[in-house]
Amino acid sequence: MRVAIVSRPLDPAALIAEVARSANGATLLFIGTVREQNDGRDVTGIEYVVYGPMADRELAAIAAEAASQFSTDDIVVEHRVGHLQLGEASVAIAVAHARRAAAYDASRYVIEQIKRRVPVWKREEYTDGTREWVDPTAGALAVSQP
Amino acid sequence: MRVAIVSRPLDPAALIAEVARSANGATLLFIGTVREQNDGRDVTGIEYVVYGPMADRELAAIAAEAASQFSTDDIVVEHRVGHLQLGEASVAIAVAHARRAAAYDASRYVIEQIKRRVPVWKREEYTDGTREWVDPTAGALAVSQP
Amino acid sequence: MTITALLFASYADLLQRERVDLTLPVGSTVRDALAQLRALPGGSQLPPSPLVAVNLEYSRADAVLTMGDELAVIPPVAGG
Amino acid sequence: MTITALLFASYADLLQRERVDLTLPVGSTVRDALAQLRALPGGSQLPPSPLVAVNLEYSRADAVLTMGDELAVIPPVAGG
Repeated sequence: MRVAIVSRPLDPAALIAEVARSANGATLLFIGTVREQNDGRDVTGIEYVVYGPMADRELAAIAAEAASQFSTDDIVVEHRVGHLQLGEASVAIAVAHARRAAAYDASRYVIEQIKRRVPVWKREEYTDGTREWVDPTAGALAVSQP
Repeated sequence: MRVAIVSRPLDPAALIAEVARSANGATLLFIGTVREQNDGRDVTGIEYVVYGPMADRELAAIAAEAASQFSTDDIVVEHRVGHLQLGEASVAIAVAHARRAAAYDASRYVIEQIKRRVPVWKREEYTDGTREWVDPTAGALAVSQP
Repeated sequence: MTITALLFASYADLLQRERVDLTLPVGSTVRDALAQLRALPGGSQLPPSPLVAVNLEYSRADAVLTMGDELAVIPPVAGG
Repeated sequence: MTITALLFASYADLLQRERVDLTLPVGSTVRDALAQLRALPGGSQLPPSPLVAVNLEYSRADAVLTMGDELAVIPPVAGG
């Protein structure tokens, strides 16, 4: 089990290798990448900022929860911060498990909890030169209104 | 969208690159690997055999179903056949999607359908020198008996 | 008419072959072809209703075969 | 007593700073500290009940602060 906040490009193949053990039958790698569109606006890049010490702590807690709930220690999570271009990976989660169902569930748990709890923020940059902090709760409210 | 039955080692990083598009926010890679234990017996390797033309056809059908149900063409599946050592990858499924929920669902759909429909068989080799064809339905029956 | 039966994995082991050409009356079904396979050495150990495919598609036992068809007798699959 | 308040992302933009040292009476709560932040230039635009963490742990508004605490005011997170 290992988690890290990093400011270099993520290396998915290295994460896969890190969770590989011959007791495992299934490996799942999730990669979150910068999309060219969000809420209908054209994105050119994203700046990620982080509350580092707390993000480390929350990431570690999330990985420990997943390890305990889904019975595997083979979990590695890296979240990248700083300036990312279109298509670059912001988060990578590698999980390996004896069984595939648990691998999927553990991977999903980790990303959903990251989205909810880890103090990372992103400022999107748009083709028109403007930039804006992303507020997922504002989006959720907007969607729930008629 | 691409599927293939191959007899060389799988290259997960290449599959990830193949589904990458900047419209996608989530990439999911599933890797099935040879486990050291199955039903309590120590496995040393697995021989995969395939009904090639039909496996190609079923794999393509499964990928097309997933593409249609989950609205993404960014699906690549490779299944390896021949002799595999412990820890080697037998199947790799890369799916990318604008949204992570659909990426997880599509990935899961593909592996579950592969397990159900693709005419591939495996003969496990055990530490005691014996080898045996794996029959998942026999296992299921055994489990369902008291 | 002649059709080709393909055997895989444990079924190929039972009959000690991976391919058998079968000669059947016109109008024969998958079930008829399976009965011929069962009459071969080792064939009696095939299960009562194995999974089959005709020309690469999963098929029912009452499907009618045509000259030149490829009938695959499919053990429980174990891919992935 | 003195505590340190940290501001991030849009909240740092509102107050034009990422860190403020606050002087508070002993026994003050997170809510009291937030009231002081709201009195600063730009602070009135902070939401009524922002998420907060004290010493790296999510915390409630009625939590009592201690000398030297690090209070982080946390905008809606958007990682992943």
